[in-house]
Amino acid sequence: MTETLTNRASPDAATQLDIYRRMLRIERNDEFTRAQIRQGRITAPYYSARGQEAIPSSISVLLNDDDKICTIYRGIHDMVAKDMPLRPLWAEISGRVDGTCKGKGGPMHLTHPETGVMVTTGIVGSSMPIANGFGWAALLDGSKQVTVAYFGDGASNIGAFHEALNLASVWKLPVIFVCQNNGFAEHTRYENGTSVDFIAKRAIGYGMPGYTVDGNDPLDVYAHAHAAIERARAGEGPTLLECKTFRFMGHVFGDADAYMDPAEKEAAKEFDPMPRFRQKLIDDGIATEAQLEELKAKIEAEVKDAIEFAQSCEYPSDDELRRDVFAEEIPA
Amino acid sequence: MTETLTNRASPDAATQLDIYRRMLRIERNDEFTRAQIRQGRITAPYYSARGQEAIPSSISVLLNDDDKICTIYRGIHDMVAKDMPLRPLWAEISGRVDGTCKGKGGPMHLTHPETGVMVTTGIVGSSMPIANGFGWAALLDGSKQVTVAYFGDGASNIGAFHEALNLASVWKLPVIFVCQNNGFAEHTRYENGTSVDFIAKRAIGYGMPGYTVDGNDPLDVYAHAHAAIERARAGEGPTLLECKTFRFMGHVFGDADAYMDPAEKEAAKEFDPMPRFRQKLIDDGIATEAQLEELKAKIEAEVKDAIEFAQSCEYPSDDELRRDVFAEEIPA
Amino acid sequence: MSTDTVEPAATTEMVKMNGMQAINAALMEAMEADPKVLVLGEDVADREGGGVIGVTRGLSTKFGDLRVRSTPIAEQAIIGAAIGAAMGGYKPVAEIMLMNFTTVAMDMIVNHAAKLRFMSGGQSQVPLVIRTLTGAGNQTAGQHADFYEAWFCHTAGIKVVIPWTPADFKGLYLSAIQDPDPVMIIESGKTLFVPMDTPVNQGPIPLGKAQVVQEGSDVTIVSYGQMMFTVMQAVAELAEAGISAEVINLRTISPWDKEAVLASAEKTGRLLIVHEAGKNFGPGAEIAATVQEALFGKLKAPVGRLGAPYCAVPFAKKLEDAYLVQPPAVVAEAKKLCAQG
Amino acid sequence: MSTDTVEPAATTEMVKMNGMQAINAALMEAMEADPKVLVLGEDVADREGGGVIGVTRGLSTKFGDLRVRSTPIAEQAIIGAAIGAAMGGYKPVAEIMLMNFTTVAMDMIVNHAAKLRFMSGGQSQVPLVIRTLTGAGNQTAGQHADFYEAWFCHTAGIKVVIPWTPADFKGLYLSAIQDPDPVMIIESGKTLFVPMDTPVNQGPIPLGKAQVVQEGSDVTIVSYGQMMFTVMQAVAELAEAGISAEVINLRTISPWDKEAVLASAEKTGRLLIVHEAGKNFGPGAEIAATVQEALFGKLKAPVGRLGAPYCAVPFAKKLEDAYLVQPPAVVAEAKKLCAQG
Ligand SMILES: Cc1ncc(C[n+]2csc(CCOP(=O)(O)OP(=O)(O)O)c2C)c(N)n1
Ligand SMILES: Cc1ncc(C[n+]2csc(CCOP(=O)(O)OP(=O)(O)O)c2C)c(N)n1
Ligand SMILES: [Mg+2]
Ligand SMILES: [Mg+2]
Repeated sequence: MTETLTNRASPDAATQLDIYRRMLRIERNDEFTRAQIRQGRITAPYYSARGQEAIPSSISVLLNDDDKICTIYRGIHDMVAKDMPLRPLWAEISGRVDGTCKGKGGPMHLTHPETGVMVTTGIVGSSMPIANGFGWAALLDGSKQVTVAYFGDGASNIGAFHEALNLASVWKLPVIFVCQNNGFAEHTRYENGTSVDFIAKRAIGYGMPGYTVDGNDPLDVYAHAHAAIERARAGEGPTLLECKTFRFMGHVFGDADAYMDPAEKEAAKEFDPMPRFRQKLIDDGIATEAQLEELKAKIEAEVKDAIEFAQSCEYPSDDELRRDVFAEEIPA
Repeated sequence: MTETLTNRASPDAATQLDIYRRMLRIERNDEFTRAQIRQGRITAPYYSARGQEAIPSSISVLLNDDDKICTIYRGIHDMVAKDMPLRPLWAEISGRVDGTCKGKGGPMHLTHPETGVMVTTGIVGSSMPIANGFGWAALLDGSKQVTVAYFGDGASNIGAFHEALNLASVWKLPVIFVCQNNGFAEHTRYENGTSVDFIAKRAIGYGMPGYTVDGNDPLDVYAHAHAAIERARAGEGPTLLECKTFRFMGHVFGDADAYMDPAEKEAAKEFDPMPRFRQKLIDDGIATEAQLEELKAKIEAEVKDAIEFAQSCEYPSDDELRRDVFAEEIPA
Repeated sequence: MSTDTVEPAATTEMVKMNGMQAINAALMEAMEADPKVLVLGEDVADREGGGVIGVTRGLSTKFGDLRVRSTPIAEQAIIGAAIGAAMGGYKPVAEIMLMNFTTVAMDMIVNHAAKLRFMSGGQSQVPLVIRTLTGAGNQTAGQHADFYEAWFCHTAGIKVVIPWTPADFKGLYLSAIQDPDPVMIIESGKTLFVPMDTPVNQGPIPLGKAQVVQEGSDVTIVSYGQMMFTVMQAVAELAEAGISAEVINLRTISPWDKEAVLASAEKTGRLLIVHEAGKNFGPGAEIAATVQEALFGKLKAPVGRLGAPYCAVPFAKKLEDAYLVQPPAVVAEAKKLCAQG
Repeated sequence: MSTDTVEPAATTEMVKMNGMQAINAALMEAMEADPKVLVLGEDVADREGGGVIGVTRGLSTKFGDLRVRSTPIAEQAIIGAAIGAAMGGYKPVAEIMLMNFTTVAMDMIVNHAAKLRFMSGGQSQVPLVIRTLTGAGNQTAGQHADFYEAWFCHTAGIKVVIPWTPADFKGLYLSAIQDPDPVMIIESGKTLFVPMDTPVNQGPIPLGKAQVVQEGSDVTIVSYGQMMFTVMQAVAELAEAGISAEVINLRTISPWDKEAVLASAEKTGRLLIVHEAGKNFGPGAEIAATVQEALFGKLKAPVGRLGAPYCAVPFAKKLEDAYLVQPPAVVAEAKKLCAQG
């Protein structure tokens, strides 16, 4: 296997609860999104991250608002974990002018700089080279900011991954490369596209630490993210975290998973981080059932409010096609 | 360091002599090329491989005519080692219509399919993805052909390297990836562009064998190339060979090496494969001084003949701009 | 709907199929007839569902996993492998899932596939087909819907084909696969999904030849791909307004059928080019520039062009609709031209 | 040689310098004035000689290795880092050593740098300059000399600049670095090496504005980059033949100065566009298409275009000379136009 972490940080009770809050916010938001699409209330390509909630949640509790993330089409969970407000998010995926991108970007290109959501890309692998630039800017600023680049297992086979990790290592950039390894790249199983048993092993080729992490276990993700973020803030350079997980809803909304053995999905359910972590919090006395129900209700209210808000917003005017191409508006 | 080979094949006396013959043919050809450029007799960008002779020579003795190579701008040594005839080579770099590419390709794009010289690219990293295609064709043909992809140390940092090695491993292609690590990428020292101490370590990330080899020692190159070629012919897949060497003439003809400590070049001379291997052959009784002088004379005659031939050839007619764009000539 | 004046239909027996089915049929036929034909790309094999939308379904089952290979997500590796295999005697059909992803394979396409024959003085040939899909209309936004055919038309050594009907797909694929040079076939949005009457035994359709879909006398409209649907709608409206449009389905964008376009423009005296790609420095510019020169003094109106505005493809449906050339814009532009001369 | 009618020279004191020196001076000045300006690319720092031909020499010594960074050979990583730094508040000047190598960074340039402002609804800005060099004339053959400006002109969201004189370089660089949007500056062959009189204190030259280099009455010739040398030679010959050419140095290819070109073409009644890029689907097509429309019926001759033939750049000197547009071709085309109308 890959490297083993020696000094494991553990989240305290409050932090665990905060992790769970973020996970639940992701999970509830995802549920409502799929429902809205199913009901035809929003029309948008949607890449559910159901099953991957623990990863960005356990990382984001370690990040400040001005720490940055660069994510991908399957990235709304990363944004929600970073506490991006839901109103501009929903307005955006509803194609409204009050969306965070005025309805121009949509779900695959959401950004929200105030909470550090800098880039969402639809091109496999492209979150990583850009994350390096934020890392370089942090060095120039003399800040302690870190940048997290999220990407999938399939993305670890594309050129941009390689170029970005090599540069980050040579330049000792404060970037954490987080591979959310859900075992599939669209319809292709991990081993049919990837030549190494653990993606984290590729870190050896870049002279950086690489860890294979249980992405369904918030404590394991937290411990490794903690080490990586500390290292980055200390100016020691990047880390590659491979977080193993599963995507329960197929590649894209509407995907029937025909390429997947149904037994495999069944088996994965046992490791679904949502019920497991909930139970753990209760078992460890960190929260009561009632408290968690209350949290859920609060989150659902937030999501519903965001949906209603979005529906109350205007559509962008056609003039928007001439705006934001350049700083200066393109003449009609 | 990187992996160690257990079963080391050794070249017999005749093979060692053949390796030296190829090395000397490269070295003499290079000397004459630089002289011709210096004298203004040919005008062409020229990337001397002086110092790297042992690598392709020790590999090529293990290859058949129908085994293929894909090489780079610094690749004439690879072609000469593959026994590409010198007349069409010189006619090409002299811009004549009898050149192997009718004068259209020049030194950076020489090809000669009869001897397996399939692609010469001027784009760093691009020899590798194309080599895979020849490997795939060999599998489809059911032949035992192998393809060697040559590239530099700097090229191991570009995306194409990564994509090609991963695909070759997943597809178990009969391709040998040979990195001629001369310590520099243009003016950049190895360690300032590359994040790992040995490029061969990157093979770990592709689940393939990777060896760091003394590229100035024909026997070491031979042993590792032998293992890699056997493996490829047996259908077991690709190998990454990192052959450490030095380029004595700078990046491109005219390069003054200002970025290099002169002491470094001086020190490298001790490992110059040309005098060392010559002495070894004599010391081991494989050849006499006189025999080697005779070989040299024969090779020089061949080079001179090629130069004269080239100078006797016609320049291409302007119509050539309309030919070979497509199979069908472009109408005037 | 169509009076094909370029080549006779291969048969009169018709069947309803869509573009996806036509491509699948062409690949099946080509692979069966020629063992050198290969298919590669992300998810193309049946283990992966025969393509994300199923275009290559059944091929790997029929022809084996060595001839039909799913790949890692690595477009440089995909095109590189296709180039090598093509030079090694095969005829690979390589899929780049969406046209925006050609951006990561541009070196392989432009510096290698398109140039190797020339740079080698004819020693190498690269009989490669690159399939790719694109087109706005599904709210996939800025990085999944661009038409970049102009880039490849500007690149010497690669042919560029954009089919419209299922018959186009079948016939142009058959020709492209047997062409000795690289051909990029751009599958344009809904052309894959709209069922149309198609000759059962549709044979090869020659590359480089346009199809006169409908003859007319007032204005020539040249288009291709899914924009042909838009144009056909507009033309019906124009007919009601008493304007007779000659419609040309260009099929091959490079090398384009100058003869057919010039003949028609000279006849009608007016030309309008409609494409989904950006108007600015777009493919229509070359056609307009060529026609204004060849027919100087013979046109009744300047050559008109319609294409996408100068911005990325927007997400919001409302903006996407505004971004795309719609039938009323074609009607208005055609009327404007017809008001002149 | 030049009567600049667009902007007054910043000073009358002149100095002989070449393009490389002018770029170096611009970078020095910009980095001194604005601590946010950065430089990155292969071999750009002084440890590596300040660039393979020395354009960035002295910068890292003066401004430190954190602001001026040599990179691995990894163009996606170079442009990616530049994009991130630009979004992070900096103004990076990223070098892609030669234009053919932009092919490996197209995703970063096209899908990201050019689109992030739009896709983010204006939240992001990417004030990035991409420097790249190209041009035939040194027998670097098929993969080292292409002009692909047409690709980037067709891509919404990035400006494209091709300077001619050292003054152009200085002034256009100063503007590009302070521009809030991505700008690609293409350094064209010998424009880097030919010393020319240059105002000592050359200030910014606005992007998007052409320069009328010489007024004339018979024909307008629009060009840019090293082709301007070719055009100036041709124009001298034309003058001897009694033909008065108005010469426009376009400077910015996208967005190009329509006003200046239309005004001149309307005045002379004839327009010839000369560029080194391929003629087919090349940048001249857009200019020709626009002008034929705007000046329909007002031109004395069709808009002429000269560009490279449809093939890769050949190696042999003889073929390279035949490949490039030479002064006699410009003279002949201009005369042909002037014989009309
Ligand atoms: C360069 C590029 N090639 C292909 C695609 C099409 N595509 C979109 S998502 C995807 C699979 C990515 O898999 P992975 O990286 O594992 O991420 P996941 O979707 O599983 O989160 C592919 C091939 C793309 N977006 N970009
Ligand atoms: C994609 C690309 N980027 C940059 C260059 C410019 N370039 C030519 S050779 C070279 C250095 C390559 O170094 P290395 O791979 O070590 O090979 P070597 O020249 O030492 O044999 C560079 C940067 C190029 N040809 N292609
Ligand atoms: Mg995945
Ligand atoms: Mg090297």
